[in-house]
Amino acid sequence: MLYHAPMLMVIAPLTGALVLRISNRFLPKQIYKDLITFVSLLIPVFLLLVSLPRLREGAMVYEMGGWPRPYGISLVLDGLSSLMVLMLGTITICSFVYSLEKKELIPKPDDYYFLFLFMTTGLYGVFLTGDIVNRFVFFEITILTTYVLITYTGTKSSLRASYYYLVVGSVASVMFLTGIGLLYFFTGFLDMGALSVAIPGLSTNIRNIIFAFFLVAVGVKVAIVPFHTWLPDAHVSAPTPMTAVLAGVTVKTGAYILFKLFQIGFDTLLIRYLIVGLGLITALSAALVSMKYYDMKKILAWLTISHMGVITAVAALWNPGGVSAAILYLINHTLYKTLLFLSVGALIYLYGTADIRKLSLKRSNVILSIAGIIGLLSMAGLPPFNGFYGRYFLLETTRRYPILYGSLVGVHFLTALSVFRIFRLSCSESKTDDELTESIMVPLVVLSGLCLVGGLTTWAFMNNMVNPATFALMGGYYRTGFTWHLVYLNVISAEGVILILSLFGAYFVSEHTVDLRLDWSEGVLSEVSLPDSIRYIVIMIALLLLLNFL
Amino acid sequence: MTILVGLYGMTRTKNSIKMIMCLGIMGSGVILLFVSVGYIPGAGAPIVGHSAEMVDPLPHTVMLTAIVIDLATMALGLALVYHLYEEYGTLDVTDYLVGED
Amino acid sequence: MRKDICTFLLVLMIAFLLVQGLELSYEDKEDSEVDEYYKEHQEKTGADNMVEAILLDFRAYDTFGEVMVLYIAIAGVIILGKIVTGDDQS
Amino acid sequence: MTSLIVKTAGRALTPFILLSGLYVASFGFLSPGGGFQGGILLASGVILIMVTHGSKEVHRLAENIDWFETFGALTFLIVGLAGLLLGGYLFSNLLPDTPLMCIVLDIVIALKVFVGITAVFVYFFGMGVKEC
Repeated sequence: MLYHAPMLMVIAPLTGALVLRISNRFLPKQIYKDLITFVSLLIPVFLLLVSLPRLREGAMVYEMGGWPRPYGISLVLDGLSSLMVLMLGTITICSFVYSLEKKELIPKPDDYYFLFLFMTTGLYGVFLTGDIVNRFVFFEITILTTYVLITYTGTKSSLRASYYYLVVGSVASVMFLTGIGLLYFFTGFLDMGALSVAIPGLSTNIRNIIFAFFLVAVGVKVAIVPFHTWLPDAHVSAPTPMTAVLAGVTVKTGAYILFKLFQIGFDTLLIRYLIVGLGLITALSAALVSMKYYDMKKILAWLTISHMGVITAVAALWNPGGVSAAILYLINHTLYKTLLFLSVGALIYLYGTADIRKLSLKRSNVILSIAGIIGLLSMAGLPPFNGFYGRYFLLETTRRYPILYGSLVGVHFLTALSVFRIFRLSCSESKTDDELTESIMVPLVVLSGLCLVGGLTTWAFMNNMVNPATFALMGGYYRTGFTWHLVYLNVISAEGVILILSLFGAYFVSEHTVDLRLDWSEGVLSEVSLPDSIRYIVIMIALLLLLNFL
Repeated sequence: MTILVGLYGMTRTKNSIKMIMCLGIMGSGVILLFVSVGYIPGAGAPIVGHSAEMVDPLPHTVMLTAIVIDLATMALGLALVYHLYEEYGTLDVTDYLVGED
Repeated sequence: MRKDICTFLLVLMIAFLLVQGLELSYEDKEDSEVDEYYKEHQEKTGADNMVEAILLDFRAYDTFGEVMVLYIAIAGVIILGKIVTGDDQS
Repeated sequence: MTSLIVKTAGRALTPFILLSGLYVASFGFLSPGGGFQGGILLASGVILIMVTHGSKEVHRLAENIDWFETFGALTFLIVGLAGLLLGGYLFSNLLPDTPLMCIVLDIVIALKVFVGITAVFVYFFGMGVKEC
């Protein structure tokens, strides 16, 4: 029975969605629909927890239809995908519980659940499958549902955001398919396992050229700089529970696919340095752009871009240290960013606006303000919270690369500055009589608890989850046997001191300026028109090909 | 190359329906690519008993998937364009930026 | 206008570099290993049309995903209409 | 808007289009064709009737279209799950060495595509009518 676990993880939400769709006929009550959705979201997490002991012995491979591995389609549950699935399960359940409060989902909540379950299916499919075409198909399920879910607020700008995402995302899909086609031409395989054997046999030249297409596909999903144009709009105009999933998981699928592409052999020097460079540009510029806005959702969206840039840049070093640090930071980022987006949603629920000058974190609901402050401090990287440990390991592994090291500290500083800016500005006197319902509080409490516990138990997390994931990707570890004192003493090591000092520096700077507002890059980075963002794609392909040719 | 034509068309046009059309052109490009990937000189259709040597059927399968996904994306895109037109009253994508609400 | 010309030149350059770099040739093209396997086991599926055999048997899961994509798109178009018009009937 | 010629031609052609659609769908395992193509052909037959004869009748049909669609998707899933129960794997072939599985799946896909494409067309058609 355990053998079927990976398949059931994909099928369970899907069945739930289909049943939900026809449930109008025989189960008209809302409570049943909620129950169906909740159960079908819970099943995959339960299955994962059950199969965790089995996973210690090695990856679980499920062969669809009984056709053996390189020929049929297979589902693979290894260290990395189990970590991703755990993260996905947590976030989707939190988001779902939040969306039980239906004020924001004005038209038709059951349609929302239906699409949400389908999106979850697609994400599980992307994380679990071991076949590149299948990964494409499931990604397509994910983004097609996302296009519709973004418009759920029904505003003009949400339609526009959805259209932007549709055009850019479809170009990315076409590029992904082109890459697959070329890959099949040169290797004759579609299975990831067989590809990882076949691709290193190709010449560097061909690998670079094929990656030019994958770069666009993955870049749009991770939102590294020339391809990030869809992200802020989509994050801002989507309904809150959807934004949480978008920032928490959907963006991470891009990073996951990038890791997988590195793993199957697209790890030539040119590709890796290009991605390190793009990631660094992304990290710094997006953090700077985030200072420009007063809309809290927009600030968070730009910081998401920035942090994804950090993750891709460090992972592209492609040594076990960088990869494990990137994975740890990926998970941390998911937790605190979801928490933050949900608390912003709750603030919008209370005050009706996301403008940081008009809302107050301090005078709102107690639980909400604690959750929001934990999320913000975690993002700023204060030691007991999980954001710090991810940053620490990122810094520690990049000691040998001074430029990378410096930029990481810079990003840390800018993020902290953004956070303190939010603190300073959000102290208005506005009050509200609205009360938050339990369905909003519960995910906030759970996620802020996870942020704190995740920080405090980083050593166990590194040992039990991140190391197997790194092993599944690289076939080696960065360092084994993390113990609690090793991790807690990080605070007084060189990197820890640098991080905390820059935190205090940011606090100092924000205390002594009235309102830090940088207004730049209009039309280049932010507010890019659609033809221009396609132009960026053309330029990037041309750049990679040209670099390869030289 | 058809893919590139579509890509260029997308940078060139400002009309949102034309953009979706360019997506369609890019999709056709991918279909052509997959058909050519499966091609083997002198081989016939991939049906048993039809010809001695047959072309590679796997890319054809993937191509079918690509067609369907293209169709799905275009349907959704056109629906979006319709609603955008209803809301903004224009098909020009550069105008969509102006109307912040 | 200048942007358009630059983009056009870039696209031309991409095309040139792709043709140069990939050197696609069908001279020594053989059946891939996967394909050989499919041809050997085609009997089991009972379908003479190889494309169909792969579509519905070897890679049925893919086709399943594909059907779901179509389903989602159609449901999406209908739901989109409901969202935008704020229509809550039916 | 529609002349007699168009109406008659539509009436005369539709049965053949539908028939060829069914043929393509059900004999996909032997000859070029398959579920998707057959479904598109079927849909084009219905759309032809809609265009030539107005779409009131089809509109009434379209009200339950969600249900049909979900039914198609569920059937596909059930065939897969039956494979799981009887053959031990999801989507394993129930009846090896016979094309029955292919035929069933083909027809399910054809129906689903048919319903889906018709639904989208009806939907867009309806939007256009509203506008006028």
